[in-house]
Amino acid sequence: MKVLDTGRGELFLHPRPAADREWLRKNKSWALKDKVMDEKEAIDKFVHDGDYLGTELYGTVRCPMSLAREIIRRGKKNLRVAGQGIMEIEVLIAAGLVSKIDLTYLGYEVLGLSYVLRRAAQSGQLKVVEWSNAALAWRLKAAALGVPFLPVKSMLGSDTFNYSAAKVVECPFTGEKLCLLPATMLDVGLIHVHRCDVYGNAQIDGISGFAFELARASRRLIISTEEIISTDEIREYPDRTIIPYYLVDAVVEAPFGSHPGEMYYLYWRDEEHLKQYLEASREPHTTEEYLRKYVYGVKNNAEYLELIGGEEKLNYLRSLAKGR
Amino acid sequence: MKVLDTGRGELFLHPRPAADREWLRKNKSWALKDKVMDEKEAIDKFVHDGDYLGTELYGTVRCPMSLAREIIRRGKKNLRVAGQGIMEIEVLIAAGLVSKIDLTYLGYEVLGLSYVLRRAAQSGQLKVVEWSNAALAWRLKAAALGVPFLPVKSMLGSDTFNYSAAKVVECPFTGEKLCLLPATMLDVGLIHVHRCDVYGNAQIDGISGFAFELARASRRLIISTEEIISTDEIREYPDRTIIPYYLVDAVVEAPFGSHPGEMYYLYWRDEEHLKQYLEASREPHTTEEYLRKYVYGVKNNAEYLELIGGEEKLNYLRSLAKGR
Amino acid sequence: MEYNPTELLICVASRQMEDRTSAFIGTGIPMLAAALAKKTHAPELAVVFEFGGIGSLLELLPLAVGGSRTFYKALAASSICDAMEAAQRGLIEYGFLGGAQIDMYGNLNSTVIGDHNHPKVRFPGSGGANDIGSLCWRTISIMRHDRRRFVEKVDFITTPGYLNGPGAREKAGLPAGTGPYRVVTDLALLGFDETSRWMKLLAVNPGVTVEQIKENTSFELVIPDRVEENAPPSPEELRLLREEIDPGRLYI
Amino acid sequence: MEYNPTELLICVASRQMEDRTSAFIGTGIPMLAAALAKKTHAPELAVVFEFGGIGSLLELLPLAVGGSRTFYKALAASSICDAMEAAQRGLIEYGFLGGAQIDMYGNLNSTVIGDHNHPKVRFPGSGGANDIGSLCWRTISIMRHDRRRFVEKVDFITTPGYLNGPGAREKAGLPAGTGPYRVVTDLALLGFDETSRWMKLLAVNPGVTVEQIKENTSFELVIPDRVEENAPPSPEELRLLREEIDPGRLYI
Repeated sequence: MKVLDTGRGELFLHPRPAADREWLRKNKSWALKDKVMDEKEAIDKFVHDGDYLGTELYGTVRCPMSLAREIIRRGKKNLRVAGQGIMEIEVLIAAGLVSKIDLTYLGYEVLGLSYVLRRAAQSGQLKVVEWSNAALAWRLKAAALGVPFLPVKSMLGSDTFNYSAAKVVECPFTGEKLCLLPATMLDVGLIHVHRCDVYGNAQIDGISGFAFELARASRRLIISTEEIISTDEIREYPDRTIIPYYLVDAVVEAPFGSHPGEMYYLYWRDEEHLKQYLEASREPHTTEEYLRKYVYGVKNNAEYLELIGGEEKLNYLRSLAKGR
Repeated sequence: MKVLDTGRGELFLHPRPAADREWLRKNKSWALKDKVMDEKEAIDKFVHDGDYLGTELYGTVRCPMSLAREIIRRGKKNLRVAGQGIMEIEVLIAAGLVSKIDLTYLGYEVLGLSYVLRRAAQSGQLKVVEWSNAALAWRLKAAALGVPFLPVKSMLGSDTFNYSAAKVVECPFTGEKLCLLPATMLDVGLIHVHRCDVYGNAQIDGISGFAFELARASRRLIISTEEIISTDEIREYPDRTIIPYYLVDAVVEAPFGSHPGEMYYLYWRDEEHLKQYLEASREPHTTEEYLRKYVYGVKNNAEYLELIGGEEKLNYLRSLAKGR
Repeated sequence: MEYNPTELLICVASRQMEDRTSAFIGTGIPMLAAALAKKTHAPELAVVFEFGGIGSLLELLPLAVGGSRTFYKALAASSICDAMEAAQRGLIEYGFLGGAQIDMYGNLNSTVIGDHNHPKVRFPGSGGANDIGSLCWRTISIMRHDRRRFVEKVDFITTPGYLNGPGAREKAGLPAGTGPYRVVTDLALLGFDETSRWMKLLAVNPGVTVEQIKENTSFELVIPDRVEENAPPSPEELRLLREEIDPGRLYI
Repeated sequence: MEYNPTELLICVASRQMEDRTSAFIGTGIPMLAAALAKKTHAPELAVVFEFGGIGSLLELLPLAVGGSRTFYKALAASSICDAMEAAQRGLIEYGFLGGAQIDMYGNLNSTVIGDHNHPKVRFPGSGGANDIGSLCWRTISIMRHDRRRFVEKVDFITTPGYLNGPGAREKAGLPAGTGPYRVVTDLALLGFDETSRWMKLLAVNPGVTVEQIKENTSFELVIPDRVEENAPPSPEELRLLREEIDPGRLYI
């Protein structure tokens, strides 16, 4: 099983399952401890300058925006990020807090491209290493398994591979070429969920994206949630717990925490606000204005929700959500 | 990434993801086709002599017993099996239908050891290759991923490894030793579920064991189910579909299909019958008698349920099941 | 009946998919094409979205590949790993792709123009494209047809087509038998020559000449003796698109 | 207060576990020990069953490691891969093991006596034991103490202890810092010498002498100058075991 090729991209975070084992044993607790705190406390405690950070889900969907906005307010710097998130990653880049990105996609699908990514990548402010969507998810999955890599059949033969930090080997069982993806155990992960209890036992409705993997691939994990429910409810439906409490460091109650993104079954995405943001993001100074108003200009998520239209707007977005 | 060691056990089924891709493309269908049939038809169509077969779950729990009994009646021979099941695998061995087993555990926990395994292994009738529980699950997971192996940290340094068909390599990222488990794409898999629709979209309550992996690691897949529900119900809760229809070849309605095992939330295991079986299994001729009476002696699952005590017994077992 | 170029594009793309198969689709044109196929010749076409939505009826048009509409009344709402692993196991027949550049071997660029580390233009990156192009059996690219996009050599192979020619995919370790199948543009329908793996003109859109195709392509195409003409959207196709599939005219 | 050997065994095993940690447990003694620990000194001990039951209150005694009682009122009902991968990531502190033979380095045999391919006695096989012994930080074996079981060399290493001595686990690639921690028998509590990794007598049960331990062990044990005596079950421990944990006397 020879190594036949290695991508020339920088491996921001070397797989280190042995070190992760020691770290997790020392720092994670199985204690049933109330972990509820606000965004400010959670970000201050668990996000540090230079951290390698990852978010879930994708695009403008179930994205931990209230946490991302708080990171900007707290001015966490030199972040390295796993770029499968969209808007919550983009605002961090826009605020100048990201130095390196393991990128898969940053754009707005039908709404167009990311001006922020363009400026940051073209100016050289942002160092980019390339991966595919599945590759990033599988890198998290490798870390969730507690192993240093996963073999896959993506990325082979492409420049996406050449500018990644993956390897090509010959399979010792079949002789075929395989792409080995290095595991990514994040310093800190952020996930927005439908509901959880005070310990962090969390449920998600609908597709689970890569929440399962990211939760298990984060040394520190911050959960923001639309709603806090009782542990009795958790114990009644233990098969719905996708993120068990022992993985979780902080629980942040954040209704509409995904705004302007959508939250399945609860509220639809705020097209108007999104377009307003995208328009603002065309130029550095208007981007700065947007951040000043909607991020720096508010103290917390509650103030933000007031600013974007308050209960009237939220009810409108609720009314657009589809049931099952 | 050198191969440092290889277990001396036989690899019954070489990983063959490329061949599996071709096979699945040709034989699996995304058509919404009614797949409901009885045990007899399902086993005749989808289980062949010499097949490599696997079952889910474990012990005497949510086990596809009605399918296993039908395999015996249909006399499918020279089976090779992935031995993470217990009673449903044991009766196949008892009936003399299994020639080789990738074994992890065959026993009855608090009820004691398996006489059938002892006789079959000690007489040389059954060829045994050793694995751990996680290793078998991970081998299925590798196949479910569509890759030839998974790297893990189990099995290293042990005779379990020496008598397996795993390999030890040096990790090209960390330099550490890893055990590589060859993927197992079964010829046929059997899973018993709580409910599914006529196409095979299946839901399971409680722990999912390794149903997710085995369903995706089976060229042919037979689902037996306590209940058939409408596709509208499936579409209302798509997040509960653990086995989607395109993986499924046959749907068998089998109430109490796990008897004498238990089925979460529905019925408790039949301790009396289990002990009767275990007592019978002490000697070849009493084992034979048991099979004659409870397997060969009945035409189908309905007759079997009559024989073991009918509605009265079933109601009793239902009454012992715990809610949520 | 009058129609716009997007409507024709959707119709041509839609006609490429067989019934009772599966298609890995993103938002935009592919989704409309799949919805149209389901309402015409391929009612049992299963749509798979990369973040886990499988078997939706596509009654509502998704705006995002992870959005709630990707699994509204779906048969399964799973995860990205599950969807991608199904493709890796060989279960997904069609995959839809797009990009800023495509070359004669169907390689696609959606990453950068210019040098990777000092890009002239930075695009979004692979997303699921590399996975789809690597793992699905037949990929269909949707492109605007001009010389800037149909280039001799892409600046960056985000998603592998036939790489540098016959056998190259297999040599790189990609699954055998996979690769670019169709390219649907605003001017034509193209495929790939079985032997040379060069892009090949299959059919022109109504009113478009072979000359126009050549003029808008920077590399030499295989031009068969007989080039078909794509049928215009039928009244029924147009009705379905306008009244049922995209009544809000989000895309068309 | 009167007690039987099983009750003492359970009490001694129970006392080995710290609060606010996790234990990977099978059916039988380990489960009762965990339940007792939860009701005494370790209320926040999390029990993990290998097929996915996590954080059960253990109000009902499971009969099978995959049974419904392993996740009755649990915090999560997951899968074998999830449970085993948590152990592989280093999240599970204690693991319980048993077997037909144990040697001085804590290696365990639950596979065969005699030659593997022509066994004299065939046992059930590894089950989750090899994984637990490889991946959990501290493993606790529960054994009947006699010369047939405490052997110089096991016929088959189903589950790795310290293999053939200090450093051997790490050399084999097993996670650093893991390995056998305690052996609880009907006669004594044993541990392992930090340096030599030899099995070491820690405490004898009430009424048992060091001589008796030696007689019932086929290999030489490390015997410290001072050997403790295990406290008998307290009245409260016995009450909990008999009235709350196993009132049906399934195990005790």
